[in-house]
Amino acid sequence: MKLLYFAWLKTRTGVAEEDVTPPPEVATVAELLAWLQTRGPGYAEALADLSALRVAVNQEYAVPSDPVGPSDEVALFPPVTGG
Amino acid sequence: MKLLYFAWLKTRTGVAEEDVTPPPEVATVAELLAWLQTRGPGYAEALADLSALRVAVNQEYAVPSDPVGPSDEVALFPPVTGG
Amino acid sequence: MIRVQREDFDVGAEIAALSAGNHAVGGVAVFIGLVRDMADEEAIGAMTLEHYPGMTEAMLERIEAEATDRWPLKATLIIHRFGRLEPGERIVLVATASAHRQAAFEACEFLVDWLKTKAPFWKLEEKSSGAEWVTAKASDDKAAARWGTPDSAPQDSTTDSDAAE
Amino acid sequence: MIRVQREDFDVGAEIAALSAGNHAVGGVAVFIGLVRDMADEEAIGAMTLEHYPGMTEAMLERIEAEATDRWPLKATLIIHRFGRLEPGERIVLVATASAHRQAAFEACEFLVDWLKTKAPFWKLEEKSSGAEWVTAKASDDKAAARWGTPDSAPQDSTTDSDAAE
Repeated sequence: MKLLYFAWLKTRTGVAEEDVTPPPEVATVAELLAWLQTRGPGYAEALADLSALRVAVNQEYAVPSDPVGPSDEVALFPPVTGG
Repeated sequence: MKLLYFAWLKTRTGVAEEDVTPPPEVATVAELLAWLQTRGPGYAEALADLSALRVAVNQEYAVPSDPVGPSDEVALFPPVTGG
Repeated sequence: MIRVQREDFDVGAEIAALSAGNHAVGGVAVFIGLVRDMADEEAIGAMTLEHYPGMTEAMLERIEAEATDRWPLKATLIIHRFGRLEPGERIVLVATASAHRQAAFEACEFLVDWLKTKAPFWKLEEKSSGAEWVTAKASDDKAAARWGTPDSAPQDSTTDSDAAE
Repeated sequence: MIRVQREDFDVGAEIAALSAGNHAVGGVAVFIGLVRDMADEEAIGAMTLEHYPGMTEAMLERIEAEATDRWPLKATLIIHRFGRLEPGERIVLVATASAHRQAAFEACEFLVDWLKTKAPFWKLEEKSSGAEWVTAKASDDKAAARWGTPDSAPQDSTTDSDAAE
């Protein structure tokens, strides 16, 4: 699974992009985020407040119950501030 | 008194601009319009429907009861259609 | 700033000048009115815009001052052309600059609505059936009315049709 | 049409191209967003716009398609820049062309509102206190909400402040 981090998610995790293989029981966005929080202090801090987080799966906004799988591109970022 | 006519008011009266000396009892916009209607068939036709007419006195929109005098510039035109 | 002129204008340069050197401007809203080739389902060859020199400038300045009173604007611009114009040609440019987009958008719409109902311009359209003065539209009066009453005596609602703009 | 690019754009040429050859266009509404030199009463030296290549273009195209569904538009254009920008520089251009001004204005405001809440851009501001990511504004969510729900899952209202735009 390909993960992308933007804005302060990138700063706090220290990662812009990575390929990960979550355990097989990770099947939804919510489960993926819970697993990511366990990957170290940078991740725990970056993912501490899930309400400040937006997730896109394959470049579409996703909700916690949406499925994720090994071939997906999952992006994590704060609420957008363009325009 | 200087009179100006615009758009179809000009076409129907056949006049763009003229200097007139209305009788002394003409003291308001309404009285001026009533007097103008008597000045010939072109005027009678152009001024037949006063609801389709706008009047400006000294370049300010005016209402029928507004005063007019010999030194005023009075313009007659249809509702505006710019923009 | 307001300008009434026969010649065309440079949209990019005018918009750039509006916020040039003023870095408090966060948003510029612009409206550009163009001559259409159709009116009430009849083809238009061209149109001639007549206006009332002197009163036109005075009214545009008053409209601009009213917008500046109502919204926190950094700059405004109205350019309105007169004379003969063909389909596709620019008629009017209205632009407003503000720190925030909402003020810029609202003021721009306000200016266009008031300009259409208060500035002394008249359009003569060239149709195959002959030249015809455009009649004022009830929809324009309605659009202007949503902004409330001006302090100056306004044009009001005795208009003919609710057809196209 | 949508474009996501680092370089600046030519406002006059872009607006002219929007209605070029289409004489059914009677009005063009435009919004230009600029970098301000202040945010929350602190001076801004510059800002850097980050975005999500691929998703940005997809979202802008979807937003544009939604506007075209909702209003009778002849043409639309969104250009959004990324990278480092200084105060006074252009960030975004949104333009809509229609036969009538109301559709053009409404669609333009809609596009800006949706773009601000759905397109994946993030602003990093350079302040004297250090670089700071801009937080999303409740006022932007509110502005976007007035247009109703999109068919795609939207970003929603968990935002931090209702400060300046």
